[in-house]
Amino acid sequence: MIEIVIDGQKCYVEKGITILEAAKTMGIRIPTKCYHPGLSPSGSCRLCSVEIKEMGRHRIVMSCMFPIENPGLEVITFNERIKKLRSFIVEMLLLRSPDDPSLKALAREYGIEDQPSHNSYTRENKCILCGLCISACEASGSAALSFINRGHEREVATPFDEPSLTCTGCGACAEICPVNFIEMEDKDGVRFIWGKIFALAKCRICGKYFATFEQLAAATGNDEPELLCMRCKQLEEARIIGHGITTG
Amino acid sequence: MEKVLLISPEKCIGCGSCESACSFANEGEFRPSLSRIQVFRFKMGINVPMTCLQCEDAPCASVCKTGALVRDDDTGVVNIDSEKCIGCRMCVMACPFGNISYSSEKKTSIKCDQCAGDPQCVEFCPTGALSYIPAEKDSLDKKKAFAARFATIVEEVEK
Amino acid sequence: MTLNEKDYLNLDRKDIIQLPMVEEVTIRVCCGTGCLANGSELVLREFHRLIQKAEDPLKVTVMADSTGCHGFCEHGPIVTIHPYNIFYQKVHKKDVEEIFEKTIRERKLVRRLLYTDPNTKEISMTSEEIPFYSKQTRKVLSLSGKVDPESIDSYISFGGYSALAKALFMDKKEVIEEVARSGLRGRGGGGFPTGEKWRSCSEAEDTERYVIANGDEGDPGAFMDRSLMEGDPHSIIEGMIIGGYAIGASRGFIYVRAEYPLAVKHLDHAIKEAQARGFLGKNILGGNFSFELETYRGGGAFVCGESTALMASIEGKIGEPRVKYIRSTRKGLWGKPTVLNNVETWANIPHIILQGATPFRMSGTEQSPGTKIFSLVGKIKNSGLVEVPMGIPLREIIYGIGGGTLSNRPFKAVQTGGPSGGCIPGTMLDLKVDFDSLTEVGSMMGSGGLIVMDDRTCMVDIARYFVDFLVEESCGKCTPCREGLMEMQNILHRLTTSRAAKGDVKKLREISECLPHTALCGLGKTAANPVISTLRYFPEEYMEHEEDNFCRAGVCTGMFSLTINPSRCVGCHACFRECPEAAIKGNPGQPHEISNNECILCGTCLKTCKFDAIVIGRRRQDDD
Amino acid sequence: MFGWKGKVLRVNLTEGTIVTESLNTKDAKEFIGARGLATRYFFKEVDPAVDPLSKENKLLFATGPLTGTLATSAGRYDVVTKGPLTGAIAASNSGGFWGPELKYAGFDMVIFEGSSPKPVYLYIYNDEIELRDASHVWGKNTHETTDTLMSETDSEAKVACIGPAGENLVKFACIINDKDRAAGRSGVGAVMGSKKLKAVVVRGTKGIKVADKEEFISAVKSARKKLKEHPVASQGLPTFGTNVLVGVINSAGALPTRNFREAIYEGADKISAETFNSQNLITNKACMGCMIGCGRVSKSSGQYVGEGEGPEYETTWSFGSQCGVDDLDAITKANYICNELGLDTITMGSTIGCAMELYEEGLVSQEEAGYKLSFGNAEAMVKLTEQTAYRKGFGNSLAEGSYRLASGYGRPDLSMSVKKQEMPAYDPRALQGMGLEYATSNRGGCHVRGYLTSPEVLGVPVKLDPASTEEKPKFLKIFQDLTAALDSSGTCLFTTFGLGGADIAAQLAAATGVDYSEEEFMKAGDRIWNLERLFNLEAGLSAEDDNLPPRMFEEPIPAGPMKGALSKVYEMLPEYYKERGWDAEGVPTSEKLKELGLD
Repeated sequence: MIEIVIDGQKCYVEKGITILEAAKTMGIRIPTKCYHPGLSPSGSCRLCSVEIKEMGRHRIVMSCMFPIENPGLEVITFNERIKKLRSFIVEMLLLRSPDDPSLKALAREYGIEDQPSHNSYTRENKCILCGLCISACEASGSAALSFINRGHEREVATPFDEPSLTCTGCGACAEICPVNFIEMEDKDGVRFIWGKIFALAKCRICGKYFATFEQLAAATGNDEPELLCMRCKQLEEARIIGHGITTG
Repeated sequence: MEKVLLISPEKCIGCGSCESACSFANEGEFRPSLSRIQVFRFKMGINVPMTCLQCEDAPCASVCKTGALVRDDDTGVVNIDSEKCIGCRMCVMACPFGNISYSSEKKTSIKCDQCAGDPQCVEFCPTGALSYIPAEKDSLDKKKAFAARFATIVEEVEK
Repeated sequence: MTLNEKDYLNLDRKDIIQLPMVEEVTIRVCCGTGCLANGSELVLREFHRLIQKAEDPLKVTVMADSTGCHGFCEHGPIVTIHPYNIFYQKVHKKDVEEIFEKTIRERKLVRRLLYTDPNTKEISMTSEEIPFYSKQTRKVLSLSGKVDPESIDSYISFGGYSALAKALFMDKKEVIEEVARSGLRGRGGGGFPTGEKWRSCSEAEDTERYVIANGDEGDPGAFMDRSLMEGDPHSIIEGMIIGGYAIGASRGFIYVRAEYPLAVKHLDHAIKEAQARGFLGKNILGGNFSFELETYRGGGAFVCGESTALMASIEGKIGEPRVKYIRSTRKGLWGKPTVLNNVETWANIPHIILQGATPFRMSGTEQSPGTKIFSLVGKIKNSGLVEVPMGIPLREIIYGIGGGTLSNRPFKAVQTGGPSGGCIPGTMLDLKVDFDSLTEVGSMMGSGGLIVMDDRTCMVDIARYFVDFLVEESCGKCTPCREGLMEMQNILHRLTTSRAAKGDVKKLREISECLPHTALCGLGKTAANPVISTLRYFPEEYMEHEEDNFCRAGVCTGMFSLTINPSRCVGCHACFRECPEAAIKGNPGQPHEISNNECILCGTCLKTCKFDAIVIGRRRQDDD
Repeated sequence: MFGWKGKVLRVNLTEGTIVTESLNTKDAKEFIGARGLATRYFFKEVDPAVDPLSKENKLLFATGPLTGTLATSAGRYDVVTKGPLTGAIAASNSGGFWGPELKYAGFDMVIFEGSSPKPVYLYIYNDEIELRDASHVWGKNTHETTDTLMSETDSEAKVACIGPAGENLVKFACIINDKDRAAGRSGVGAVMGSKKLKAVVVRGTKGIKVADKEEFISAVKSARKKLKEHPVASQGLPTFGTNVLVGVINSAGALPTRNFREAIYEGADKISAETFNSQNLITNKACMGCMIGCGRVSKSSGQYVGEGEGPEYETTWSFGSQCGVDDLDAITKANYICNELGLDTITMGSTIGCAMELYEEGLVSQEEAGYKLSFGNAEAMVKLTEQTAYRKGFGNSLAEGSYRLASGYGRPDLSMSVKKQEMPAYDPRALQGMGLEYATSNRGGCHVRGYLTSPEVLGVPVKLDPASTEEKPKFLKIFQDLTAALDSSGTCLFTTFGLGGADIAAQLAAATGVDYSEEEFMKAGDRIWNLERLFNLEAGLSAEDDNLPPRMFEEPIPAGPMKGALSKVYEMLPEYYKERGWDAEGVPTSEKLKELGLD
């Protein structure tokens, strides 16, 4: 354990954890957009900046990535400077996704006016390019997504913009997207996501379409898994047990 | 000390107090749809509460790629760190009993964590259909017997 | 115009010089990229053809070689003839026969192909006589233009690989200490002490270590790394082998910009030759040290020059920067301790090892010892590659070596350090050029680009130019660089096209204040520098663009008015001919006038007029 | 909002429109919810003179703020309308899981207006609500309907529906939810049928928040503890269900037998809870969130073979001693038929009992009835029950209830009803308080509007002499107010065996964040009672209707412990009116209305 100071409070943290993690244990909230505790951080949104003082030097670092290695580190999670930098990032993110409720809430928190005065373009693509979908997809083992193009043309896409061969249609990308940009549509027993069409497995009891065959196979390790939705699987198990009560 | 949450379905009257208590403890509201324990009500007054069996070799934890589901070797509980859940739903499909579900609204899988040692379903169960007792041979046998019911019945059907 | 007496004398002298008889003549044709583009390969082939078909047996042995870049690219293709050391410039295929006949056979000079100083009109026979060369201190570039880049023997003949031999007899720590003592700082722009970097890497505990040469030169107008890689590849290779030995690496990579195929070709060839000679591979020079080196063709993106992106690229991942709070010397390529130095830095190493740290420190300043190669471009008479001691005054580079601004217009500013650098205003001409003083005035050394600007350069437009470049080159990974640069670009485009909104400059300033602290990589952190430094030194130009719709440099179309000063106009009629709208009235020999109704303020006449007769003024209120 | 969901769904069946409204929070605070709040809405919107089966009548399904929470036995909802059987306000209360589900879907109340041109059902899935065609289930019984609608909507949906009885406008048709739970009395099912509304199917996945979580859970825990410690709630009801009363009431000489001609039943042992438990009971079951679990999962055998739930004590009585039947299988079967076809068991059994007396009096012929309709004819009873739902044969006459039936033969005095609704299983001559309760009940003959049996027989909370009139008006008012408030909260009347108003008020206050003291809570009950009374007065009822059948005054109990007893309701009424703050005509005084904020 290392002794450090966060916002004037002494605390002991495990060596190697990030400032963000350390702050969280102290109940200090630092806003993030591209960070997800279950995924390795990319440090790309730049929202979680904090100021640190190490060996007499002040500097700005991204709390989601900065590892606490040395005792005596001082962290300031909020001051005027940090506020200015975070406001800037929020404004920049809003340029992409001006209607996102979570960004709007952050904007209010940081005192940013509704309409950034210099807003000079609006985009069709409301993706804030945080990359969480890509990381999630990679974590899930599919790695069907990546960034394409550079700079402002950057986009998330499947290889060659073609339906991905590895995508299982699990939808984790859509779930994790902080601005609800990724479209996943289930209709008439078919799931449509990233240009790929999946036939959905139909629960043999309730008849609801509940998952893609690809994902079911991946999760169960069985190419011909039982076609039961979670609820009906539980129901079936309960029925078996219930049957046991009367007969036994 | 490891304890087990023992289900005695023959004592269950199907009131669903466990569902209410569970959702209240975990979600802060009365919301059976998000309860980690679900009561199944059958004909002839048969009611079966279903919740996570905290498998030793938990398939949900082994398919979880982000470390959101991890079994605590001390308590024997498969805990979920909702913050780490990325919504891939692999665990939901991997659980052979349907005892873990996914909430789109909360963007996380949800499962029983035995309320960190004070299971509220047990607290509010009026009939003793749910109990939380030290993992001694007796109770472990009962738990196994509960789980084994699947197997025996399936066998019977297959014969 | 009349020539002065000295000119006549020089002219006569050079004309009548009779060169001495020699047994062997070597003709070196510069095949650096600039010269190649101007047809130097045809020149070389023509020499070969003439040598072969020479009917009367020549009294001398003639050889024609290609060399790497001479640096004076403005004047290419360059041909030098040895041992006379004759420096012919702007040589084309059609001139070859004349050179062959006159210089090789008759041992006379071809006067028209010699360099004439545009200021003094002095004619130089050798490169040493040309101020552009004479005022330089060419150390790293000492072999460029002399050595045949495709011949290891040529390199060895100039003393190559003796530094490696020396180093291998030294203790590894000694090598590092020697480099540390030399005070060599990273020539890629960061200026981080090289010895310290090596030391830190050698001390990191791990089983595998790597060295990398960064040859992903991407700054517009910069080509020093290219010249070195193309013109003297062995110097880099030798430096890297020494570095690999010192830190205990067994593998090295030279990351070469995708657009430099010739550099890759020369390097690959040089590596093969070095392997064949036992300078690379197992048990180098019979010792215990083994080292492999390979080139890696860049990802084709500016950002790949950023160290973390470069390493990601070598690892086979997308060449994007990664956030790192742990130094590469501890966790670099594939997570292993890695020394990444710029190719120029590596090329300095053999000199330091061979001559020792103390001689190295003789040039340059205490804090920035040694020399630095700059690429001098822009509105300057002698553009090209120049190597000068650190600490040299800016004035010396621009006026001494560069010969001053084109058309002798007032010097306004110089942009140093490439797109991520900054502008230094004309008032700071006496600034000493080294790492620290450049940083102090808000610019940076960068890789060594120097872009000279005169009063017809709009500083807002310059900022726009660099930001345009950076927007194109931003990888887009982090929000501030991707969105912030785009937003800066939008504002700069508004400012330079009469569409400024109130508060634009303020917003620009705000973004430029936040970007350095929030961007992920070095590119992003410095991306606001062009804006920051121009805002710092030329705020009034920005305000004129925002508030008055006025561009004092006459660059931003439609943001100024043009009139002709009749007392200066000689009636040369040049502007009349060039004006696309026929807005200029007047007869030859008499002062002309610009018709406001027809003038579209394109600025063509400004560029055409040789007499500074066109006056830039503010637009009238009702001009819109 | 806390406790309440704050949303009301308004469905116009004539137009097919569905609108979501905000809950009137002022009314919600004053009338709590369910029975009280729906009555408030109903009275504001509907002319009391309305024809109950016309499209101008409205039908309200309403939950209370505690419905669906962990509060004691909070699984209940009320159906409020004008009853076709009584012409009075009808508020039928039911348990099960339907009420909580409506809350989970996000609504406190659903108001049905107008009438659909064709059979429809309403499907609520959270905020997705639609009226769907119900032609395919029209005519189907409640179990078939429930299964069909669940399979075509959501396997976890809850269904409240009518059976053929409701469709055929049987005056005492009920609404059945969760297959075997009934909003039974006053003919609310007929109103639903008149609107061509076959079912209301609900699936909700939302939650109910409470104002003060810690306070609430501690109030719940303390109330649950009390219930657990009370023998009736923790042992009597779970073990024997309400049937436990067969023996108790018979012993008290208050078990009405053969259309109230007698008050003890010789066959009581054969229909007792003990007998039922040994031959019919499978297990007990609970409504949502209930720790009592009085529900009976049962079976019947022999010629009356069947499976299902129930019967309750009142049903055992109505098909048992009221008809002189001592065959528990027949009684249970008749109960199943009522559940499946959607009939109120009390009115059904009592009407058959009335018909049996008419038969024995020679007023109804065997030909007319289709059976030898003597007391004790179990087979006829079971068959007529089924015929009634379909209005077949004599069933068509029975479908009008005993009052209209008996009146048809010129003998309204043989209908054992108050305000045309049949009195349940407690002889008002034997239990004076219950007599007063029947007479003054706002929905006519009914035992769950002020259950004085509790003190008069069970001694809960105190023992009162059943033969005495003393203190009965005072007790009745308290019981009526408590019941009104409790019904309105969404909790079950049975909790009052162990709990008082304070316990419910504490849970209610913590849940809603409204400062309900016990006093405020009881006052809300008083307010609700008066509101119902005002409706009835405007609907044309008067003090004259605060009455009992003439037999209760004229024919003394012939035998048993209460032999010779007659009802003394007339003696108690003036005091009761006074206790209520009403004038001698039974009309609330303006002072009283002002006190309650009803002016």
